[in-house]
Amino acid sequence: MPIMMYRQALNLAMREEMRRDPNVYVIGEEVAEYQGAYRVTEGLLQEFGEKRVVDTPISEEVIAGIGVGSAMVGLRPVVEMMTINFAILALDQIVNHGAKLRYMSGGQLSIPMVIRAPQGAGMQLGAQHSQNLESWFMHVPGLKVVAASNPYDAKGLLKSAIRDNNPVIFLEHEMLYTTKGEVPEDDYTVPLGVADVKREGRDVTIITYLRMVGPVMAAAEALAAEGIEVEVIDLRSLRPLDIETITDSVKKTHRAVVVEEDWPTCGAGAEIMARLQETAFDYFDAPIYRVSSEDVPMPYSKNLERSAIPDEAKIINAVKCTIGRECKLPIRRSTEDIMKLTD
Amino acid sequence: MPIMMYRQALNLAMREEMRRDPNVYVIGEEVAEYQGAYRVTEGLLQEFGEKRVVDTPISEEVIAGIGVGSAMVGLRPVVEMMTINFAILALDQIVNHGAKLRYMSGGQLSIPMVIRAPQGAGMQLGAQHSQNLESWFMHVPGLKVVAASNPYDAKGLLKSAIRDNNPVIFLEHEMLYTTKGEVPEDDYTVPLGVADVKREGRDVTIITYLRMVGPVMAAAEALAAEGIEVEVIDLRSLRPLDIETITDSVKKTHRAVVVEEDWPTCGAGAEIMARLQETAFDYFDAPIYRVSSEDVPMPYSKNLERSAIPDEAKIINAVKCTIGRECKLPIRRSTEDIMKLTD
Amino acid sequence: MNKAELIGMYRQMVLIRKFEDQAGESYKLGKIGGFLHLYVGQEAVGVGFISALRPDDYVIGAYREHGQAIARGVSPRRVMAELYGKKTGVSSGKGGSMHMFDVERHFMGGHGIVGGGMPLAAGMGFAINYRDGDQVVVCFFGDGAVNEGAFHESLNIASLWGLPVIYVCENNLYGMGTAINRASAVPEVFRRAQCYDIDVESVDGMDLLAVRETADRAIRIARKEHRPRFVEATTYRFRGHSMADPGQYRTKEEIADYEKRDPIVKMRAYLIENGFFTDADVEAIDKEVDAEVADAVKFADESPEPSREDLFADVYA
Amino acid sequence: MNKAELIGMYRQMVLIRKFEDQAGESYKLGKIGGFLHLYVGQEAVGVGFISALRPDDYVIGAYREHGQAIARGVSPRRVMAELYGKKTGVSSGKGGSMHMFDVERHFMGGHGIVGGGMPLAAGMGFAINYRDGDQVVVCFFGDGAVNEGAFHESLNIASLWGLPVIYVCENNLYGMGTAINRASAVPEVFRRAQCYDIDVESVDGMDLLAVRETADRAIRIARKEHRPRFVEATTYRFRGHSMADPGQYRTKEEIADYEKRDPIVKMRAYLIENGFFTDADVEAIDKEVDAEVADAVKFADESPEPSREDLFADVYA
Ligand SMILES: Cc1ncc(C[n+]2csc(CCOP(=O)(O)OP(=O)(O)O)c2C)c(N)n1
Ligand SMILES: Cc1ncc(C[n+]2csc(CCOP(=O)(O)OP(=O)(O)O)c2C)c(N)n1
Ligand SMILES: [Mg+2]
Ligand SMILES: [Mg+2]
Repeated sequence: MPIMMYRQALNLAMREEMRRDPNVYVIGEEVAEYQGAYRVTEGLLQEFGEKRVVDTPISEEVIAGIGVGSAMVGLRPVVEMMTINFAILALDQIVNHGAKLRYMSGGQLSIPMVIRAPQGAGMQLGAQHSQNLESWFMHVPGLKVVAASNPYDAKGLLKSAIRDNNPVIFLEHEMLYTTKGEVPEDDYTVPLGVADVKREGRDVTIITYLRMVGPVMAAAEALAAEGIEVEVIDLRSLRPLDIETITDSVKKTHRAVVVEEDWPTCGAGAEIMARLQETAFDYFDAPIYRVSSEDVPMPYSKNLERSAIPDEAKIINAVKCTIGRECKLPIRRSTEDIMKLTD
Repeated sequence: MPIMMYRQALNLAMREEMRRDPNVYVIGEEVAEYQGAYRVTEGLLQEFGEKRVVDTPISEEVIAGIGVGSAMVGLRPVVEMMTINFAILALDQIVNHGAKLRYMSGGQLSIPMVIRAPQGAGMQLGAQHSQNLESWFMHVPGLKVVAASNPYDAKGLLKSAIRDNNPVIFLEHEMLYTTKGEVPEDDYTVPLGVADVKREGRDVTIITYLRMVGPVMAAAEALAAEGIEVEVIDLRSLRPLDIETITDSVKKTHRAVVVEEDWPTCGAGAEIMARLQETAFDYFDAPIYRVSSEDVPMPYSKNLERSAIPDEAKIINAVKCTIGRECKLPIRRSTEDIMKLTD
Repeated sequence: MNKAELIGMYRQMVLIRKFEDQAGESYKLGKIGGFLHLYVGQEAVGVGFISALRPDDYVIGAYREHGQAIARGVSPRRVMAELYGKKTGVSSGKGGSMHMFDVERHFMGGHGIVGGGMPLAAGMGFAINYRDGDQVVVCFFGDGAVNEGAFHESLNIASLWGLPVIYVCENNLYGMGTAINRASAVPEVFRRAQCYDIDVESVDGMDLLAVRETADRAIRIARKEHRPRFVEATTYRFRGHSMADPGQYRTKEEIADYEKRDPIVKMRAYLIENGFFTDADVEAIDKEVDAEVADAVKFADESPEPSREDLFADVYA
Repeated sequence: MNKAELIGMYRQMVLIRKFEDQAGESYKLGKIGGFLHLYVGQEAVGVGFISALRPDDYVIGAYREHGQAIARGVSPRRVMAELYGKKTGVSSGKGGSMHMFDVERHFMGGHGIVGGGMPLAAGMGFAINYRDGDQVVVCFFGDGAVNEGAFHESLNIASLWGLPVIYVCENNLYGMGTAINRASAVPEVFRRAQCYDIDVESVDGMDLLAVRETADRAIRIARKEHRPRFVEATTYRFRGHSMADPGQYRTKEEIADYEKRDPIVKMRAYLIENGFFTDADVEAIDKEVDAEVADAVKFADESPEPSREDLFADVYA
């Protein structure tokens, strides 16, 4: 099987879908002539021309509006937001319009739109350029939310997202773009709503997604060396959640850790913890530990950024807490403690 | 003690703080000449003049920006968003700027700003005008989030919010504006971060806030008649959370129900459930049940809107599930089941 | 235009007027909930533009759109049923006053976020060009929407890309309680559009025939040359912003002056003077329309409410 | 202006140029992370405007702001230390290249969201009027920011309320890789501001003295008459958008042409021709500035990193 980079897999998914369906087009800032700020759309202009690969002004709200409006009349836009942080300027079109038009019209409309964007930290981009917004989108009925952790899923999930008849928020991560993996050349898809058990284990279930899958797998390896068998679940879809797979796993392991790069409060981790104690309350032998970024705006300085984000060591620590081994608590500084540090 | 309406209590809080501190001013759409879309700012123009009570164009992003920018140089804006739904257009100024400027500047700046807005459903305003966004704001470090359920707290909390040196999102509810209660005339405040135990009880703890406090109290009464003693906690502050008070209560009752008007996914309820199983895992005799609005855009039709929102009956049902009495499950249709209903 | 067309347009204005007056009554009776924004006084703008469109063109409005839906041929029954929150409503009772959709008739809503329809209109215009179509989009919005960022971003991109969208600002002088000169640095709305190199036109929105003439011209050019047009139609709403509006911000004199310029009265006078019809015809139309509105109310009243199951339908496709 | 002032401004441009070149080098060495947007080529705009301000006036920039911070008198040491992510940086290492703040000097950042500083500038202008002050705010942004809704909402309110803000668009012809004519329906940026009835002016941003003259005039009027001004300074960035920019979108010829108009070379020629200084002075200044930049690097290099505790400080006041 050919090996390719995450961003090439995304690129291939768009190419294949654009070849398949003339209604699919790509739009965003710097997606065409510049070949994409992160080169995800590289070469699309050359293959499909400027009508289907569209550079825009820096006008996020209308970029999303073009997507929603053109989807109202049957096109299938793939909208790139240069980073998810800028999508905040487009939320009215995405949330107040894209997510609600089908329902408000009594089912007359559907909005087959994908909004793709990298999110997250790791490049020292500072507070305004390092956010994770999955929980905001997960909160909203009418949207679907997807997050690919590797090239294979990136291609398969993006193809499913493009074929889906609903607005899908497709989350990528800048730190993943150049990571490599096997990607079949054939026309496969990865269904939305199905998690991937990346590693089986009997002792603890770790539930994670997107950029955190890497450190989680590394932690699982390290723990295996200590005889601790971790089951790792890559959610892949955040809305809908594959609650069955997660539930079945914790019913087996009786212990869970959720790992997210996002801030903790009202995040995806919180939702998973809530869901699990609705579906598997009686099965837990220990509390679910939540490994998230520290509850602060992302700092620029490299060492501060590093220490703000979950890493292998923090994940190992959380697993050990869950199984009652020696560990450092709290897992993270609480919001309330951070607030006490005021002058 | 004088009896007044919720909106009059808010109005009084602004008056007192504007008299106290010339840096406090009120700005928003229709807050001055029109006397406020919901009459919360009634009479302020007459008392303080157009310099301190400022009508704006319909430009939410710059309205919030005026707030943040003027707070950067020491004013204390009280910004009214006509409803929270329109604040979505201002999120970049609130979240990317207001919430982060102190941190990004290494502590040089502080943003003593209040953003007030009604949120929620109940008036048949439809999907674009009935949203609850507390979880989006709770997610963001740098912000504080407050929600007053009654006139006394409305006045006391708003005064604390205005005196706070951070950006505070102050959530109100259209259905509460004309509700009445006792409000002292003296200059009292209700501190941020302190929940209110509105009713003591040994059997179950119900954690709620804002508009849901009413139906929760009614449910508690009804349950008392059946010999079920419910402890009711009105959070009042959502960020920070008064986790001690909640934890102490569930350590006593061993059972909890969270009630929110918002959608469930990644909501305040999810966060509380996550926090509680971090702080009180061993104390629970039953899963925490989550009573939220159905996971759909808010419909216009009166009967649909009613059946989408939590009410006394749903709360009673959830309490009964928690204590093992006969009850209807699931509490709510799951996101995944709703998604299956597609053509 | 021939006699039939002229009378047809007049009749539409009468229908909208009577429909809206009835909606106001039904609201007071508690049959309608939420916000209700009536189109009374502005009928000539919606009728003038929409009557000039082809069936395959698109119309998108804001939250003051009942009249525009009716002008587009949506049955008053289904519009009234929507206001009553019934399953037979155009949006199955889920949209309400602010969210009327009839996609078959290319009536694309019904949008409650001020300015929110303008990017959507650009998106529909983009799709038309993408498919080398020759339809146009007519997008209605108010003078208050002009100060939203969406206005700016939409007009720039529509001009830059040559989108066949006619942006029609219904300038009724107030955004809720705020007079335009208190909200806009430049109260002449059409000037706000000129800095995008979009051809603009200002028209008396109380004069149906003037509006129609402007509409024909704007639509012809947008269709042929694939570029946007901007029209400012000066008009006035005879009722409050919504049923909740205390209405302190306008003088009785001002309202009275504008009522003298009632677009229906003006068109009626024109038709009679030019011998297109007689007072008898006027009465006949009034009767007909009264019956049509009464029928709409009956239909709405007797229609079934949506069921609990409907609550969960159509969240996802 | 007297000789000292003229030479001072020249020296500032040289300092910014050398500082930025050094920053680029340090970036390649991995001493600086994140995005790095250099001001090389645009020095005359920042120096021309900021040199005309009073200490109590306010300056706010975007993410290409190192040069503006230095022009405002922020020590190169602390700017470099910020780039190095050190605790001694102007923003304590938490802001980085895009978020330089020196509130004592009324340098209000450092903002990474395109157009995001414009509403903040309006807010500061509002506060000045609220307090009956006579300061002004200078707000820098690029040609790409002109198409954001924030531009529109800010200019309308600044004009409507008479806010003492000078909005300075540094038109370097590109927003990242997008030439202005591919992004703006009207490429003459100043025309985009006219529909708010704001007085506009266009100036050659490669000519320090012309910029300074424009700045003096704009600032005087904004201060005296409490109203906004809009200035389009046409300029050019000699380097890529950021260090990551492949830079395929500009021809070598175009870049070479603009390099011929280097604002530093131009000002140096002026000073020599007019006998304000000699080649020897030029060398002396270069030496001095080289030493200052070297000192800034040394300071940054030797400064301590922030500690784990700093991670949690200053989230809340
Ligand atoms: C983004 C947003 N802000 C505020 C509101 C509240 N609101 C509803 S209508 C309105 C006034 C709009 O005036 P205009 O655009 O002139 O339309 P008109 O009502 O006169 O037809 C306002 C402020 C809203 N619905 N959406
Ligand atoms: C809201 C937003 N959208 C997109 C970006 C990504 N971005 C950063 S700079 C830039 C180009 C801005 O160009 P211009 O305003 O001309 O400033 P210049 O870089 O030329 O100084 C873009 C698109 C951003 N930072 N913020
Ligand atoms: Mg109006
Ligand atoms: Mg530029």
